[in-house]
Amino acid sequence: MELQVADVIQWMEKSNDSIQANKDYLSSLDRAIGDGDHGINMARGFQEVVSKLTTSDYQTVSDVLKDVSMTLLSKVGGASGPLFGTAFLKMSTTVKGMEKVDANQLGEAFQEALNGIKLRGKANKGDKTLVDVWEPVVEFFKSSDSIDANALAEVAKQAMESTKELEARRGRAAYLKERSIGHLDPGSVSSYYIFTALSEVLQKGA
Amino acid sequence: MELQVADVIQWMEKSNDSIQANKDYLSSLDRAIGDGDHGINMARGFQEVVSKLTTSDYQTVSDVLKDVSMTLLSKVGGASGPLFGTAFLKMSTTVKGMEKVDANQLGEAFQEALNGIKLRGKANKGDKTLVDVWEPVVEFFKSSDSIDANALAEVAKQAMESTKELEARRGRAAYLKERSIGHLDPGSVSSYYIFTALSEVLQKGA
Amino acid sequence: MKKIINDPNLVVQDMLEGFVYAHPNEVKVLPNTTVVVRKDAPVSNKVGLVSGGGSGHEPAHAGYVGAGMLDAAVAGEVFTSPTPDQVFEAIKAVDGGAGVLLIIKNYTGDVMNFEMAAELAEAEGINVQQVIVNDDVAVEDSSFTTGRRGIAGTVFVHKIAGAKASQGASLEEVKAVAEKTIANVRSIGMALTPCIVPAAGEPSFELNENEMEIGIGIHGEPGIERKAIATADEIATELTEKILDDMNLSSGEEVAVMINGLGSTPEMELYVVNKKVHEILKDKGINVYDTFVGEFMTSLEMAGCSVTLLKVDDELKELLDAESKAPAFRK
Amino acid sequence: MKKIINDPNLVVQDMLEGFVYAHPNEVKVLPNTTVVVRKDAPVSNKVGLVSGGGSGHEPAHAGYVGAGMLDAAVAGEVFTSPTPDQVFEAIKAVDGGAGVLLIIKNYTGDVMNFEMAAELAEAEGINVQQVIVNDDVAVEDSSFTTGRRGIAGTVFVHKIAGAKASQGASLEEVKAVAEKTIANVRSIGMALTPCIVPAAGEPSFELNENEMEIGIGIHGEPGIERKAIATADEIATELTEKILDDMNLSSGEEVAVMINGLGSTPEMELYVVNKKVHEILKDKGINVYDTFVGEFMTSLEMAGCSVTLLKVDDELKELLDAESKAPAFRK
Ligand SMILES: Nc1ncnc2c1ncn2[C@@H]1O[C@H](COP(=O)(O)OP(=O)(O)O)[C@@H](O)[C@H]1O
Ligand SMILES: Nc1ncnc2c1ncn2[C@@H]1O[C@H](COP(=O)(O)OP(=O)(O)O)[C@@H](O)[C@H]1O
Ligand SMILES: [Mg+2]
Ligand SMILES: [Mg+2]
Ligand SMILES: [Mg+2]
Ligand SMILES: [Mg+2]
Repeated sequence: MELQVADVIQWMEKSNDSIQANKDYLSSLDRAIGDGDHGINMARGFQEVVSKLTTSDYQTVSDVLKDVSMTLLSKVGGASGPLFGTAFLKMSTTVKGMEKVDANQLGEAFQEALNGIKLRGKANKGDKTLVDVWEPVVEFFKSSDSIDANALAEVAKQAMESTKELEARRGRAAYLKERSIGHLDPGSVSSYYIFTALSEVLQKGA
Repeated sequence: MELQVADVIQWMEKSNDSIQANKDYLSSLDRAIGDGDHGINMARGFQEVVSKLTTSDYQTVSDVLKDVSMTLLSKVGGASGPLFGTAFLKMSTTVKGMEKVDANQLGEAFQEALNGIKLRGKANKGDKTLVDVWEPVVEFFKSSDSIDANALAEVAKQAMESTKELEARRGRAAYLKERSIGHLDPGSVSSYYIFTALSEVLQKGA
Repeated sequence: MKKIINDPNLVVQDMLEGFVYAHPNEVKVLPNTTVVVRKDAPVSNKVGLVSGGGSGHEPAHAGYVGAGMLDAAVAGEVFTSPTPDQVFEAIKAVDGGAGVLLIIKNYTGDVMNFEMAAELAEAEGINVQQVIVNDDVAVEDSSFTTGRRGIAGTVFVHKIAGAKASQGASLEEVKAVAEKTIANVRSIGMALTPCIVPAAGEPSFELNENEMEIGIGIHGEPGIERKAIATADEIATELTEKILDDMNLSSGEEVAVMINGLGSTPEMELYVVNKKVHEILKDKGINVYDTFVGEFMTSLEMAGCSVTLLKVDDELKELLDAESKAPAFRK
Repeated sequence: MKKIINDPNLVVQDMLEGFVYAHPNEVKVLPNTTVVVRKDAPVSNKVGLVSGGGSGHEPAHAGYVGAGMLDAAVAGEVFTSPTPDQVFEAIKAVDGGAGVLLIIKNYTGDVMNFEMAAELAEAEGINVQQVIVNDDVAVEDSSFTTGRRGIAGTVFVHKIAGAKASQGASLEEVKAVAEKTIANVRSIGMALTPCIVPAAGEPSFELNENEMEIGIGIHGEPGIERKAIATADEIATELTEKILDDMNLSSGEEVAVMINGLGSTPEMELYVVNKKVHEILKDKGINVYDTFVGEFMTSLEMAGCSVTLLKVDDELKELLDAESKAPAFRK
């Protein structure tokens, strides 16, 4: 596999499509164990990301990722803004100057993104946060040199679904303690949309 | 007919019984075209009147009426407090020193009460206020020397019912203008209870 | 009915006790009354100012008791005018020898109860005058009826008369400036929801999810017109136009603006309304001297707001700016 | 959803414009931002104080901008932490050379966004320090989780740190007194109704007519315990006891009390709660130095209240009493 500038832009467009389509669903998940704004936040941010990307010219994947990061940082707010913003910033730095990235490089970028998320949010796997989706995805990338797009989507899906049974220890849901069990983590669901979008782009490219 | 101290006390007790029983009804009438407190106000006041009368000793009808007045003035509040308070104060002054009153004297007392109400509230007949009950009652007393208890109740009832079709020009209901038509005037209904109670006392005495 | 109360019949008493606990250096309650007075009342040779009315309009009226505003506020039962004996106690407590001015909102009950108290006070030789605030343009101004109501504009009357009295003005002077304020102040309100009197336990009226009521009073009475809910800009425009229609304000003149929340409208929304009101005034060349946004004269937990405009000249501006130590109106 | 707004997506912008219209001599909005700053910012050689958070908590945070309190407040979308770029603009605007203190409420989003802004500012050579307010005893204080939330007690931190900064104290001194305040302030809230985020249009949770929620946050999140609605005295007792359990206050010590309305609870009810809180404290021999009753840190139109106790010593008392010109906290 290989991702070029256009692919990354397409990835973000597809991510945005899912997020817009599921905006109310994401907010309703957040209403159950948070403050109900996750869909609003993500939809606002990704809409801006797509506007930005489709009206700019890019030579490198890293520049695309940098604009994604900056836009998310300045438009999303809440907990998810700095987390997704940091993730894409770290990815951008990891692939700095590259016009295209392969599976290994993308895997490394995801690893750095995950490190950034964990540093920023102080969450670990099992805390019922988007770390619970990003960490399995990073491990999946590490496990093989060639990435199967369907398998990626499946890994993200299972990881997302696994958050349902967890008790939250970070973020707003943590205030609910055991009452948080039985609900999906909203940030994990939006992360799942992002990885599903990636899988679709990879599938097409394959 | 003749009213003695005990009769007047009984009159107030019977008035109170009707008002307590119809407290919510009076408030609901006031909710429709006023601020919904008429039942609460009258119930609070007449409860106190009865407590006061049943724990005091009286030689004269005028002293009973004076305590009724003072209690209503200090316990009812709103528009009805000063109006009923003034009414009973004027009655007390009119029959000053008397141990019993006959139909004529009572009629004169009611006439003075009505004058007091009109002076205090600046309302005239037809303004959809308690004047619309007190004025017909006064006229009924003037019309004959011997009072028929049933006829008194009937006069008060018709007068009370006549307020339904009127447009309010005084009191809170006046803000509603033509929207006040079709609703009974709360103060007229409580006045009606007071005259019905009197009619019952007269009936027994007869 | 969801309320944080104890016995609904004791809510006024509980509130007043809690009020004095909160402001023990500024106010006291006269024993066995519902009268809140300045702690240092009577202030000798200062005109005493007494206002009040039913409870449920907090911070009105007790919140306006303090140096620079009222000397006493008389609290009635919820939405029920206080009785003459209570008002009389207030008058006696604040008379420092220069007479007492009663600031009455134009409701039949308030007017009658305060007038009877004034008669009692005069009988005891106290010099009492009164002014009647009737700022609500929703109601027709007619002597054949009860006339206009007094609503949030009353707070400006408290402030301005209070400042005048603090300067040592005579009863006639204080009354004159209060009447000037009344002549120059206009308000109108609107509501999205009714409110519930604790002792009644039922909403004062019903409004559908898509309805609002224009020209609402502050006692949960229905307004003068029910219509489909509109945007903040449309609401602000309607209220402001209704006031301006009645006011004869010309370009270049100055006003003070009050955007008053009726109880449960978030401050956020009041500021959204304030934006449009300012834009309208700017468009018309009317200058805003000062703006007050918040809850000043509420109607329990009613959702909605009122807009008040006070046309100011140099005298009113100076008195509006003067120091006030009242808990709910610090200047 | 019944609200007096225009486009729900523009409500924060509309509000901020309305806010500046109301307080044009005290504050301004930095162009193209949602940052409200003191009109005279930066004040040279004074430590700059920046706070903020999601909108919907009005008068927090913009209402606390003014001489004696905050230098800037950063407004996010409703209930959503503001972004780092906005906070960074605020920091730059208020840095008068003596450094900047960020007063952050302990929410993951607020902490992360403010921290990123601090990193940006430090990269530009601005000396930035931060304190994190976590007064809500409803939430367990644990480093394994997000920890306690910051709620109404934050206003005391604004006031006290603001007064210290006004005295010309250094960044370290201002930070130290802010941390002392945080160490001595505890709060807890309860709600009778949920609230509705304008852009969402749906209530954050459902409560039956006979239910209340204890330990509620200020973002419409459910609380820690749902139970049958109780009397004001019972509610006040439960909240106060929960705070005292966590505070180790002994007889003879002094506190400041804040009874904070969450949005649609009438002031009447807040004073009823205040009465009981004072009675409990009196019973325990704890002296009340000052009391604040009103809306300080709201949650849109949520019905409910929070109780805050701040243990005060001579230093905190002096700073609490110091002058403040912030529109929502005049002293
Ligand atoms: N400390 C954290 N580390 C990692 N992810 C977190 C953390 N806190 C919250 N999140 C993620 O953020 C999501 C909530 O985002 P959002 O609702 O947009 O922000 P907020 O919680 O500020 O309202 C959660 O579902 C969770 O996945
Ligand atoms: N000016 C007036 N003259 C005579 N009666 C009046 C006047 N104003 C009001 N009323 C009477 O008072 C009644 C309302 O009393 P109540 O509800 O107790 O007081 P309020 O109107 O102050 O709430 C009305 O139904 C009417 O009969
Ligand atoms: Mg959220
Ligand atoms: Mg009434
Ligand atoms: Mg009434
Ligand atoms: Mg949020």
